[in-house]
Amino acid sequence: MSASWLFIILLAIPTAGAAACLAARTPAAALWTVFAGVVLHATTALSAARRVLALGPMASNGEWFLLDALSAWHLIVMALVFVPASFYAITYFRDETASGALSLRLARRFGALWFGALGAMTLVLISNNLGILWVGIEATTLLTAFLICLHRSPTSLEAMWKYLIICSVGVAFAFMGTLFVAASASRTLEPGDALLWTKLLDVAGSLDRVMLEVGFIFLLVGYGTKAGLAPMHTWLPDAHSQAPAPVSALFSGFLLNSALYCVLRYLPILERATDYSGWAPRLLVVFGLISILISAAFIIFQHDLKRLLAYHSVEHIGIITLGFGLGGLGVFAALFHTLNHSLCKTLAFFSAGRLGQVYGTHDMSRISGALRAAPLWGLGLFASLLALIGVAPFAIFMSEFQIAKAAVDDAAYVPLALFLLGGGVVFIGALRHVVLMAWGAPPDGTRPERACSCEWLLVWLPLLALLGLGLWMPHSLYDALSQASAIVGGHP
Amino acid sequence: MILLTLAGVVVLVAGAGLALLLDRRPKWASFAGAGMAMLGCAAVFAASFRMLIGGDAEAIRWPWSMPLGAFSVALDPLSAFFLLPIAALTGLAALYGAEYLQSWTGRKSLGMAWFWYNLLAAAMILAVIARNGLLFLAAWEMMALASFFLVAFEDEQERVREAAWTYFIATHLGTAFVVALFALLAAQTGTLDFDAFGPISAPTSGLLFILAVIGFGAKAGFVPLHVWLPEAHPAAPSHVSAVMSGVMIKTGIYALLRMMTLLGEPQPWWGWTLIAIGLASGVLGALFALAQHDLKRLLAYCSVENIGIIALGLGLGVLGYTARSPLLAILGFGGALLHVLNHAIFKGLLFLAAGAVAHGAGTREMDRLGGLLKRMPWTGAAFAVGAAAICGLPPLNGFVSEYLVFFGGFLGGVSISGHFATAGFLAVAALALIGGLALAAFTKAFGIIFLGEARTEAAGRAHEPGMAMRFPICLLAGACLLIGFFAPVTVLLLARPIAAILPMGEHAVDGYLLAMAAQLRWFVLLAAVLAALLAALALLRSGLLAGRSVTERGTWDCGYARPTARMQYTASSFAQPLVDLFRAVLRTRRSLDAPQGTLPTKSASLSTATGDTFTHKLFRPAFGGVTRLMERMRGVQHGRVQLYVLYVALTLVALLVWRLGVARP
Amino acid sequence: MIEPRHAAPLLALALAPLMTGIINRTKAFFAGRQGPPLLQAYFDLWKLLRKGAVYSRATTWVFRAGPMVGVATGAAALLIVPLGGEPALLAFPGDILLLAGLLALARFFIIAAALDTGSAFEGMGASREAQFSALAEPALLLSLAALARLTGGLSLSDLFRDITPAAWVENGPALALAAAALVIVFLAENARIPVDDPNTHLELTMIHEVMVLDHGGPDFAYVLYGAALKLWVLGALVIGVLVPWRGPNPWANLAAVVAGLFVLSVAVGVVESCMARLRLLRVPQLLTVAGVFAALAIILLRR
Amino acid sequence: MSAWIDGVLVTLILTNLAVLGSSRLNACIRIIALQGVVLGLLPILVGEGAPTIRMTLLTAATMGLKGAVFPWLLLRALRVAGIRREVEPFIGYNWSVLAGLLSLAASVWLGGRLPMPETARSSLVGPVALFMIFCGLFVIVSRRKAITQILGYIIMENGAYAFGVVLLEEIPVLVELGILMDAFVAVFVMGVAIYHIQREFDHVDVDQLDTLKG
Repeated sequence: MSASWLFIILLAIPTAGAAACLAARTPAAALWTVFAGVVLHATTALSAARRVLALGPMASNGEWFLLDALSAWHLIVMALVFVPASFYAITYFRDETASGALSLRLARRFGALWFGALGAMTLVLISNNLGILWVGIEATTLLTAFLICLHRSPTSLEAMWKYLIICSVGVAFAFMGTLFVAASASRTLEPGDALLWTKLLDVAGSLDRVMLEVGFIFLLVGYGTKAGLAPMHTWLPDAHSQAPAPVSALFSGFLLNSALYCVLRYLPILERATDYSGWAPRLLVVFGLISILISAAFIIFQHDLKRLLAYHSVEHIGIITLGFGLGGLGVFAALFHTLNHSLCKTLAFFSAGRLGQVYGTHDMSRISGALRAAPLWGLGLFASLLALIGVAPFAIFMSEFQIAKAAVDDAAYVPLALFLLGGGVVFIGALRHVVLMAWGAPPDGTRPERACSCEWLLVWLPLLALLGLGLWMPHSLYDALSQASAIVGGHP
Repeated sequence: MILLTLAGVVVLVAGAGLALLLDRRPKWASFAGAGMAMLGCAAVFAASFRMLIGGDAEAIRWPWSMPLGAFSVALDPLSAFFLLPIAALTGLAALYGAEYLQSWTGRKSLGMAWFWYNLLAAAMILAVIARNGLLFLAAWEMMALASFFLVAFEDEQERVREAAWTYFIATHLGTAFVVALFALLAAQTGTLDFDAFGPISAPTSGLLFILAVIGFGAKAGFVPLHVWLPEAHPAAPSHVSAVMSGVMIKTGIYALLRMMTLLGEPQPWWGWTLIAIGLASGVLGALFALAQHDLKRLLAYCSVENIGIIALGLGLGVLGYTARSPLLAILGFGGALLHVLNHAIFKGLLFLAAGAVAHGAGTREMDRLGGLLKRMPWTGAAFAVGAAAICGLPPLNGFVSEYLVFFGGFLGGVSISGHFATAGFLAVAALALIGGLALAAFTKAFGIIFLGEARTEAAGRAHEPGMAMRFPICLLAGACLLIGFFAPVTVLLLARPIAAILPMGEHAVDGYLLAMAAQLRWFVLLAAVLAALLAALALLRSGLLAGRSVTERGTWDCGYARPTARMQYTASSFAQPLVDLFRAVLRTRRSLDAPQGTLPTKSASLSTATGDTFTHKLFRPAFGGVTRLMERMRGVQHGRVQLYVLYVALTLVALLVWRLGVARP
Repeated sequence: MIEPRHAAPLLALALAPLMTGIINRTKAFFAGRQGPPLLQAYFDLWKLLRKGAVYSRATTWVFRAGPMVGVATGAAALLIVPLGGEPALLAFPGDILLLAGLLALARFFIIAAALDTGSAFEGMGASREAQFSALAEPALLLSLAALARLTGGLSLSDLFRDITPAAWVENGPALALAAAALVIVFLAENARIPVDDPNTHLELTMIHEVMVLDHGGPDFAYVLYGAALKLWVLGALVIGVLVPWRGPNPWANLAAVVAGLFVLSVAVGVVESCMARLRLLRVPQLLTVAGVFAALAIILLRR
Repeated sequence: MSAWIDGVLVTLILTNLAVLGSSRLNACIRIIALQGVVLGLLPILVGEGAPTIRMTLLTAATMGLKGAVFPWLLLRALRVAGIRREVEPFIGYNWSVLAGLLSLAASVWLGGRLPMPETARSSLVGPVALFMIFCGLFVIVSRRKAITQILGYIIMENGAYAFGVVLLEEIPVLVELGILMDAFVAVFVMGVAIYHIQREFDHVDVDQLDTLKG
């Protein structure tokens, strides 16, 4: 299979899937179509990623599309988020389809938009053209906006509007930044090539530095808005808390990462152009730390479960950004952390969603005794939150330790101290919430939860994966991470 | 030997898994969990004992596919010395727990409890034998996680949830410092293997020492990082409290010692830091212990006190080392090490006995107990032995280790000049005060709980626990006596661990310890004299009383017609004079409901409670300040989308102005 | 050949109760009474040993063990405490700490025995005993540490051997301070005025006497004898400092110390006749003063 | 040609100031439509020599979308949702214009420090693009209604577009069309969202959408 065909298939599956969803006869059929399509897409993506990691990057004719280790790694993470989330959507919406709350129209819309998001994110990951990259990100914003208010309510509309406006503004900045980067190459590259990442990277040394740096500022603020970096994160808790749980899981699990991926693409160009002066990484460190600290403040006082998880996303995106900014081992750790966080956060949102159904609320003061009321999902929430706040031996602890190590390697003691401080505050706040939710006795009149056997897989597979990765890193994974981090590092 | 130790760890982990699998059948889960725990601990005990009496240090290094990680473990005398109490107490407590947890059958998941218990045991052992920073951290955190869940065993009680929360926060914040410590070490040496850590130059090594003291001190319970101890230990089931208080906190001491051996040349101020910590922990721990009404809280504070004694020993050892006085160094480190072992024994004993009391009488409130010695003769006698031992009374084991530290202080004060002498005298004064206060605290605990008459009906109906609970208690009491009487032999066991800490040959250390053993032989002699005198006096007394009238009456009580059990001195009244004397530190709260009128109709009451001053005056305000700051920050997310966009815009403009306006190349 | 160090413990066992007698005679003299005979303490012991016993139903073996431990520890302490410059029967480095340990052991059991009766009075006495001894212990050890620092001795016998008139000349102030601390500890530990009043049994202000209210018969005899031994042991420490007579003849030295102990008893009697007992709240301050004296002695010796 | 380009850029500045100063939504929409038409001229002006097919295509697409479709969509939304015609700013019109002038000064200062590539047809384009972005942001931040936020977004988008067209000679037409398409979808989606908001809340005052906080 040639590279071009592969890219076409990767984009065609979501398109076809969306069309199939729109034609579905029952809500359940739409949901199953989603699942089938996503599995198909994931298989393709994973096999492509394997090939890339084994044999090196693939590019389409004209180099508009490119699949290298970095995008392959993100493809893997994306597959690991989309497949369980699609399956979870079936179980999550089961009651609603039964009661008719999820009408056929809504189910079709959900399926089509879900596929749309999949397609747009795939587009982001495989494009070598920075313009297309931008188009993909803008498309994710527009496609996912209506997923937030699948069930129309005043609050979900509010969240959707905020998401739409803030992210559109951000993405407009990113567009401006893309143009600046292209302009910085106007002296060295053919105009037609000025947006091709591979070409830009090749001539990075001769790019106009000021234009490039100004462009990066626009890009960082722009894509950072979408990625949920503080102080541009304000849309994030609203959107995450109002969206249906599968959508929240998707947002937190990969939407943010796909935006951060865009920033990553520019990082090696910047580093090469500035003689590895660390100018761009330093900005990343600053934004990472601000995100960690601000989210910590909001985690302590949170009273809504899904908003709590949303702020955790801000925190972890901050940690990942910090890792990228620190360079060296930090990049490796940040990429590892991306996987860990996505696995963990999807599980957390799955559990939060189902617990929300059990308790009829996401207000944490009214959730207690989750381990008794809904053993499976209580366990899922408890374990995933513990993992999220960095309890060993879950993999997040390992990646965070590596980031701390990277900070010391970089002699970045102030960031290290702030990182540990923020982590400590988050730990205190989140542990309090989870202890109060998981233990104790459930309030009277709580509907006991019926977990089907397949749901066990949804909880246990990510947990075991996190546990396993915390104790043992397979060689292939190490290899993939090394390849991907070499690309971000930008050293030729 | 290392393979045997690892086999023990594997057995423990397997026991954990088995207990979880058998969760549906509580009996089997208990059997498998406790049985495997004992088996695993027995293996580790055998390995470490063999090591201490003369095995060769062994190491294994397997690759571990984790950046910077290696599965590197080793059993050297220092590790073995810490493994000894860990294995012994954990195994015995498992036996005890098998019976203790029975009453929760059906209400609680025993499989879960044993799962975490075995994991805790495995993690402690692994932490002590780990020779790679990452492996150590993993084991260290596993230990915290397992004990966190064990503390929360009775999670339906709010107090227990609070305690578990506090505990996990304290230990995790400690871990943050440990993470920083290892990250720095790795940056200095490029690896996380302990063997590869070279000597580190002065300013950095000082920073690392501080990080280690804070990070590991939080686990060990150094004042003021001890605040989790009095919360967590009472909340946990008693066999878990015994393990946590007896050995788990010692892993903090172990890690601190291990780090000190890796950091290179110690500085005198390290010793002073440890002495200051020891002073504060010892005296405050004893004082707070005295003021408690809850037996397990008292014991928890007492652990702080004993950790203080250990820290004093370590401090004297470091000072001895820097003053080039090998004897002082050996006395300091040796005393600290031996106290680690001894404290594990008697604190384990006391916590297990406290569990038996709670089990038999239904409460740990001292003022609701009394007269238990008549109903629980075995437990009571063992408790008396443990109490005497923990006060450092001859001829029990506590005296031996405290003696070494004490004598070190004396020696430092008498024969070394300069600030070392001051440290020695400080240690002497502190140990004397600690001893006096501990005596007050434990005569109170023993006297109020086991002596006199039952203060409540429940206490009057108390009963001895079954064999599985009684046996470990009595065995530990026996160990207290045994170590005391065989002190000259016991101190020789210290030679190899001390040689692992100090850069001296084993033979040199042995020489000094033989001298100490000779001194201790006098103690044994005197102890024998004491025993003989007691026997003679007892014989004399029974001979005198034979054939004379020996009658039993009510307590005379200065002629009161109808004394009742409630008129006895209570725990709080017993402690009142000392508590009042130190009220500036203790800040005991009284709530008095005074009798009204000449002929009071309503019953009056007075209650006192001593919280932790550090919790109330240091951590609460500090966290409160941070909290208020953060609360103010929350105003940022006010819901107005225009202003949200403004944040984005301002960020952009600020960066643009910075880049184009200020930082123009 | 019998040496003084062999005879000293036996002498102490025989003469210890005499000290109480001397104190009481002195007090009677000052009160203008004839007072009990000097040997009254022996008569009391003899009488008590021949009696039966009444025990409280609340008590256990702990109650019976208390007095025995008191006598046994006292007797054991005699083996390591030197009389004057003469070495004790057993002398080894660190016996200072063992002495403190033995005193603590006795205290533990006496307090426990008091609590065993369940009587509020005995509980009160026990509570006070625990408080005051906790404060007296640092003072005792610090003053001994000061003496050790002065003489360089690590055992009691070495230490007291070197307290000579020359040492007094050289380090008078330090020795005086240490001796003062020891005197205060001696008074406090033996329940003498100004800390405790041994003459009353039923006042709420009592410490020692109230702890033994329920003891009778041989047990009470043990209590009294144990107290006498303790008086002797601590008195020997005080006299060891205050009477630095180190002549060539060991028997003469021994005689000097015994004489010193009797003089000390007289002095105690004098103090008890001229002073009132301190208020209970003042006692901790007195003991703290003792500790401060000892610490000052150490500071003077550090230089 | 450079003078023409400068003329267009100045027109863009003036239209922005007009938006800031106008009190009627309809007027604002029309001004922005005018801005779109002027913007559409840029590709032709930038290209040297005879207009290529690509240029014509882009011009047509830009003018069609920004000059006709967007205004039509917005005006329709205004009508269907029954939105009142006043702009309802937080900051008064005069102050807004003043702020616009200040941000113009700031953009000139910042833009002047940008090293423009030789290919740029006008040195004014940097400052103008920045100014339009700031202006768009100002409209979003300082106006109450959801629909004005769309207007602000369009202004920003126009600024970026102008920048791209003038600065970069040749971006693949597919990419440009994709970008235009995205802008169109964005405006469309926002329009739909406004419709739903109006139906749910009976107003489109985003200032009152502040239930979600903390």
